[in-house]
Amino acid sequence: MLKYVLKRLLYMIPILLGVTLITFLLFNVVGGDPALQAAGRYATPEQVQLVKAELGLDRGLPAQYLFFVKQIVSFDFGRSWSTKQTISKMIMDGVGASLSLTIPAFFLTVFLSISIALLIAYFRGTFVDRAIFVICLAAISLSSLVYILYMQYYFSFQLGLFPISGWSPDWLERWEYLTLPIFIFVSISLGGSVIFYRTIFMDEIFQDYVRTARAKGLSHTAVLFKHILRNALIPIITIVVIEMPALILGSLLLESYFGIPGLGGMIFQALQSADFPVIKAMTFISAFLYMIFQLISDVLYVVVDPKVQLK
Amino acid sequence: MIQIKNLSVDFQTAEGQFRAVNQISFDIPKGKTVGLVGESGSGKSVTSLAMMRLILEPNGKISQGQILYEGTDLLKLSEPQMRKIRGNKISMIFQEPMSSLNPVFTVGYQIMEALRLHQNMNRKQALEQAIDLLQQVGIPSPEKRVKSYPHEMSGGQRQRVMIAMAIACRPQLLIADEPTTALDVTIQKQILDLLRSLQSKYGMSLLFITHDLAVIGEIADEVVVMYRGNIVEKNKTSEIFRSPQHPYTKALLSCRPSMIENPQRLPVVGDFMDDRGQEIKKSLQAQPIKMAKKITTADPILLEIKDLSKSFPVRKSIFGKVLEEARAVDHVSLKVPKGTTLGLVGESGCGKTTLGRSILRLIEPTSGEISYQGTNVMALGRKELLKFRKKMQIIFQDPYSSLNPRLTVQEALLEPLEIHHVGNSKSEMKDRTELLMKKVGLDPKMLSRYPHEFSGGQRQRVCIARALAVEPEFIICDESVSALDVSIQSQILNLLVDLQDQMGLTYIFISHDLSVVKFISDQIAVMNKGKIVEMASPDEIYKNPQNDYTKKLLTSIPKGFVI
Amino acid sequence: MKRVFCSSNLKVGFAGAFFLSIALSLISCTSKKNNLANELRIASANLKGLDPVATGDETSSNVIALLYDTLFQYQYLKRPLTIEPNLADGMPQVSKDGLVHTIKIKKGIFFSDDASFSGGKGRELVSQDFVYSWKRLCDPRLASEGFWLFDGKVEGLDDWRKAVQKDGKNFDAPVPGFQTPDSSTIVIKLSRPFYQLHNILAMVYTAPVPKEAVDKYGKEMVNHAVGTGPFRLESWTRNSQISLVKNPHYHGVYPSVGDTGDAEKGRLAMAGQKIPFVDRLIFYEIVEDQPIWLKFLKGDTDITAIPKDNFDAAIKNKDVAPDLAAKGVKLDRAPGYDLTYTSFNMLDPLFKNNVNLRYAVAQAQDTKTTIEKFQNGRGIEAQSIIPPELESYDPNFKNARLEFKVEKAKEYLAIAGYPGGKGLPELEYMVTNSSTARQGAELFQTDLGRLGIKVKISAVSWPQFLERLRDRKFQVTGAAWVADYPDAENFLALLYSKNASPGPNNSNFSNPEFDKLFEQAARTPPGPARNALYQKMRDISAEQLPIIPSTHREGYSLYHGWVTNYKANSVIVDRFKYVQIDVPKRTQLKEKL
Amino acid sequence: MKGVKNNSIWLDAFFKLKKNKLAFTCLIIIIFYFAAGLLCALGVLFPHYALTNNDRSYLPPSPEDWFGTDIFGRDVLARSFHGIKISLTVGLAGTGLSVVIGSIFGAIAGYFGKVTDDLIVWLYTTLDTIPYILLLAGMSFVLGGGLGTLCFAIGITSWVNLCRLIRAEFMKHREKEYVHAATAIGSSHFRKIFVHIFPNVFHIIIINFSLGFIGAIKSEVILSYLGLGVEPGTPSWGLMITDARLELSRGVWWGLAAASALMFILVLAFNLFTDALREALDPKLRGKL
Repeated sequence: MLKYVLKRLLYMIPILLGVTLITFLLFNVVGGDPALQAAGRYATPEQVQLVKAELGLDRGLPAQYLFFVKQIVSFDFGRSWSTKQTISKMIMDGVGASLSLTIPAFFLTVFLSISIALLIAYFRGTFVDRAIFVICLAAISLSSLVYILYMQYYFSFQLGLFPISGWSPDWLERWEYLTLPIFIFVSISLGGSVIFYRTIFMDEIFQDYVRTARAKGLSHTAVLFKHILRNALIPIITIVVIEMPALILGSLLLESYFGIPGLGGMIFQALQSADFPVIKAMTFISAFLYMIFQLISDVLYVVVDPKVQLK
Repeated sequence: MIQIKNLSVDFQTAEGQFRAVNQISFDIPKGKTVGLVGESGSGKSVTSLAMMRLILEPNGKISQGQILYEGTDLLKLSEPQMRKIRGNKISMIFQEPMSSLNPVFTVGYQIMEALRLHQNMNRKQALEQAIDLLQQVGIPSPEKRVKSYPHEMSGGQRQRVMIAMAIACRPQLLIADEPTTALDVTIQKQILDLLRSLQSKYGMSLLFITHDLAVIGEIADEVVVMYRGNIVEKNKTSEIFRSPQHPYTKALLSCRPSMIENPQRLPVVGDFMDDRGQEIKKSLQAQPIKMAKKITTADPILLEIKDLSKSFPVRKSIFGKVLEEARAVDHVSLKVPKGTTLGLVGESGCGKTTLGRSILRLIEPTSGEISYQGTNVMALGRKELLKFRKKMQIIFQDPYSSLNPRLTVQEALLEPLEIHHVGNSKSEMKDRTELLMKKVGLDPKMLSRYPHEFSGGQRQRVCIARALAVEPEFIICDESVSALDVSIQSQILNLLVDLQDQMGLTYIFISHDLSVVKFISDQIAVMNKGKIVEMASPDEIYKNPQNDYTKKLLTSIPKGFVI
Repeated sequence: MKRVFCSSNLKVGFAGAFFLSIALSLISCTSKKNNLANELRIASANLKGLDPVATGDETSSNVIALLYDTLFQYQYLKRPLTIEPNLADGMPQVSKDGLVHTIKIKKGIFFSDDASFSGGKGRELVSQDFVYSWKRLCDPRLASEGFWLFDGKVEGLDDWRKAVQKDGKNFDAPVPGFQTPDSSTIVIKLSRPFYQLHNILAMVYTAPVPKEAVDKYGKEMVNHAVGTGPFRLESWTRNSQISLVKNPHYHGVYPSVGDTGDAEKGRLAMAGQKIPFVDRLIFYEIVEDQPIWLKFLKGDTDITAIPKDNFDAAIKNKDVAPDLAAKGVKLDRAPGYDLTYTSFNMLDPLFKNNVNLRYAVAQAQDTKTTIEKFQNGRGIEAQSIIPPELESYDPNFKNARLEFKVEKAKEYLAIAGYPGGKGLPELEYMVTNSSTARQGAELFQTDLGRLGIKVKISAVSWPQFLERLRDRKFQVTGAAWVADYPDAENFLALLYSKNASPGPNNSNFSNPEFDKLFEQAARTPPGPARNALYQKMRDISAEQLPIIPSTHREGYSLYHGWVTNYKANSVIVDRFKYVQIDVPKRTQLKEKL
Repeated sequence: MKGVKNNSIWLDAFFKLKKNKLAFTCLIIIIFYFAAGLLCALGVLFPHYALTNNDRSYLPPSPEDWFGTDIFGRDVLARSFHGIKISLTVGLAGTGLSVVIGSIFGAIAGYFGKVTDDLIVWLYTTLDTIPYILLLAGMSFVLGGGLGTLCFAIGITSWVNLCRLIRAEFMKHREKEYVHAATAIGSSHFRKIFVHIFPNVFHIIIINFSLGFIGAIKSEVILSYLGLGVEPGTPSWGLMITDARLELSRGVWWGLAAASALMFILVLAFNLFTDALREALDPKLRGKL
């Protein structure tokens, strides 16, 4: 097991290099002169030169690349060009907010969609199955902006059930502001999720072992909840784990509309103000997390699936 | 004990309603074994599922009939009542023991599940019982194995676990649906022995479903023969074997090559009945007995293999260095004289397929020599190899996957012609494809069809036609008849023999089925664990096996009902 | 894991109900609590940082101005805007040649308490703090956007900057132009007469920042506020909200001089009282218009600008819509001291020597529609580069070349050598990528389309927009200029050739006569003579039209009935320090919302 | 496929689809959209979409203007229909590019294996590791806006999934007996890849194309919100929805409604059709997103 993990960790190195290379190519080579962006509005050529030196941009491309890699290795991404804040602090500030929106919303979605998918699996091939399937497809065909605009207007303003927008640094008080965004998040992602999990269950339902279990005299429900669910949980757990790093990216639209100071909003602003250091940092961090979680997922897969054995 | 009356099962398909089982009736007496025999699509498995009421709704439906168990009609029971019967009074084992066991639960758990459900045992009692059951089905050290997962066991052991699970609640009827088809002959014998002993021990009834009459002969007291959803004959086993009444039964009995002796041409179903199932009353002409060609050292050698090996990496280090490898083919040496057939026989995983493909360099051998008419095949470059391909061809096991489903038969046949520039013009090539079709006994009109519009036997004929297109001298038949029903098998074997006679072909015939190999071969090589353990003429192998493994193989073959 | 899922559907119901009940109970108690606080709540765009030198955008300045304080400020109520001392003890003494300005500062003013001071207690403000802060503003290493305020105007500044650029240690070397004879006197020596200096010293860039804090926090000054302003930083959750508390020792008092109408609106009731009146000031950082507007309607914010698309719902006949008025919502209108304009790149050969082409474009522009569609009618058609409310503004000045006359435009186009647009290559109109800017560009496209001129719109991000302006890589663009201080010079500087890109003269207009007048005006003290010079420059720009003045906008803001003393003005950035909240009235009025 | 009366898999799939009433309706809707897009592009349908009339701005829906008018008095319905043109262009060009890259890379990697495979797997793992939205936004940002770049950015960022699928299929098919048979008769690599295996994985490409199409249409909307969409003045759904989100608060709901409704119908039809397509072409894949 240890060797497997080690091997996977080693494999991460070329991928990480690839990620840095792509971000570097994208933002340092193709994307115009970053120093011009960083120097500020009325910068004189001398000032631009000065900024270049500070950012290490006056050197050749390979040296710049090395500088970028060095930054990453030391986990010091410098300061944002736009806000002049240290990027690490911006990320640390935003990550809690993003996660307190996305984690509950994500798990609620997973939980609800698995329940609904099981329900459909039970009624497979019937009208209920078909109807839920079509409803789910319809739900994912609607622009998420429509959900947000409408639900914020209706639930917060018209009915006054929730605050319109806002935030509290206090972990307990913030739920007041988060309830509606979470609800909207779940509504937006539920459809696709249900369809996805439904497929997983459907894949399992026609397996031979299901027939065996039925031949043993187990009831439909027992087969569904014991045999099928247990098998389906293997792909589900691994997929859920893989999807988790995306949670720190928060939700761009929801954060903007509900004043949640998360990373989604931060990325949005960074994109709008060409704040390349922030974008580079976020790209790299999420790629890194993605890989770590991919590894966790693979390890979990080995743990939860008795079929897989490491040599 | 169980009476089936007028049972019909219908399936709803895209093409419309389809009757899989048509008004069948038969009884299973207490403590007896009934064999249900038929080829693929005969409705035998559907019958068994119907008895358990496991037909998947809403596509499948039991449309009429009764299944009487101790006087009650199972079809009238509610689902909860039926659940009390399943796994308790009637239980079932299936063909594929790997996929039929739930991969994420231990075997112990899966056995205990039935016990706890039907016998109200607590966990501890159930565990003890499960261990006891594993013991009974012959699993060594059951206390340990009870915690194993299905994938940690061998195929035979898995089937034993399935049996343990099925007999856990001492059912009165055990349905075994092709329980040995996926297993090698040696394992098959063990499982059959186990089933027999358990049956006599518990006095349960057994419904044994198979396509293999020989197996039926070994185990069944009574035989029911099914053909296209109907029962065509039912009788005591001895009667069936001694005097089959229905032409289909007759055909089934005689199609299969025997281990003892065979006619020059095997009988086919068409010799006994026509398409509508009407008996053809014609006396079979007495055919000469097929004799293997005598191989002498003077025969010109077409193909010679020396010390051929092929290994696959099993374990690699982090940096890709091979730490451990498996030898699929281990220093094999062979000689095949021109115009003869070499039979290569062995159980699954013995390396026979790898050997066949290595000879053609479809996979690159690790080491060794292949010389074909004096040419060193191993040394051929790309262009030379292309020319060489014209001489050696291969016919695969599965006619479904060896034809590209997206090419019409004509396209498939034209391809080798185009590559090797056989024929000068397109129209000449097309004429050739028609000739090829005729040669393998197919109507040239079918050329524009896609593979899925053909039956399995017809597809195998197309494969043969494709191999023949480049007019090869040498063909490797890799399990070429194994996937076919016995009635089709005999036709293809006849075709291969005819073609050899007509065109002077040389074959290597690879199979796990000793009787088939015995029929077609002039010499037989027995393979085990990558090595050739014995090589001799067919009669010699059969009558006087030298190697222990060969002996074991021979004794494991079901003999059928010895008259 | 198995068990959890067994009764899934029931559990979901429970979970939902549980969530909802918690949420509801929390909302009810928090909102009640909030109603009783003497707090002012305002929606704002995203705040970047709190360092007066590092961050110069409008949103940040609005907050920084409340935390830091400047030497001078503008009288809150009086119009036109009049400068008055703030931290300074009286207006400065100016030498005859206009080069030496001596400023006394008030005594007994303390910085807010901060860990960077010894003992954590804020020390008294001294004159050296100003010089230190201004040097910081001019420090080339910080590359502050506000450096242009002092650029080329202070004696010895350039040399000092060069020295610092070479070696950071030279920062402590004195700048000859900034002197502190004693701890309460500042002497500024200019290298040329510059009569806008006092306006500049009212801008937040020049606010005093204590050296101790900068030494301690360095670049982290963006997250700290150690000032002398009316409020102190309580907490800041970035991208969410910043909360400021009242500085109880603030030196300022509410003005006692008002303009016409101020007394009637009750804006003089608190004259002479110590400010600020509210205990706490909260800025909610909100990006989207919908929540900004909904929050105001709910009474969660007290004062708001009106999002463009909510205008029709809010304003009827230039007054508050009846339904809102019934809820006590009030309107405040204020001139914007601004100019929107179309800018040509005068370096582009197409426009450089072809004034008739510029005339053609000018007369093709349907400015009325612009005001209607994009400014909801709150604006006037600009006649020149100088906006109203400034001393040198002449309400009678009309520029016939800015009239919307398609026929006339077609004539000019023909004179320019492109009859019916023939022979004229497709123009590229550069805009920033916002909905409104895009729609504005579409209007431009339609307008010129009438003349047969094809326009390609290229929408770019704000940084790209700036970059292309700076690199002079554009043809035509729309822009706006909001006054830094209330003087026409601030607008005329847009055409001064030495301000060409990367300076604010983005049209890169260069006219020797204009330049001469501009330099002369800088040397001239405020008064009719200077105004005459301004008007001469205005006439040149009207003749040459390197930029086409389009509109002067008017600021509309709404506030709830419980807010008093609010008077909007875009130049008075620290205006919220004067605002008062009537807490009981809020509780009462909020019921109706 | 000169098949006379024989059913090829495609014909077979078509008949299966025809039987599925819902899917067939969806197909008709999609064809209708394509026709409408084409007619708009040719200037036959709604040629007046760019016609402004400032006196008629923000008129609510009426029998005259079914979906009202926008800020410049342009017919919203006409603009929404012209949005079809843009969406279909983005869908076809963007997805087309991604499908070409994905299937060729996948085929090469899966077929040849070894170093080629390692390289391509490395490339797509790297791309896949970067969050899609960041990659797409970064790409469009760096390349600048506009329809062309938008298609390009979508194309080169969204091929990973297909590549992975095709690679896996090729690895599977590479070992199938029909490919061995092709080797045995002397087929070249090129022939094996393009004549033999490709037709067998083509249904996956078709299904993926359909899915990618939906993704591209949705990406256009998100990129427009980020200010990275097509040229202003172009009637695209993304721009319309982005602009309309502000206008909604002045009570102008029809802009949002028209663009979202047209998009909703197209995406839903595509989703349902794709599902039916899967069922017809490869029942195992049914219901997968």
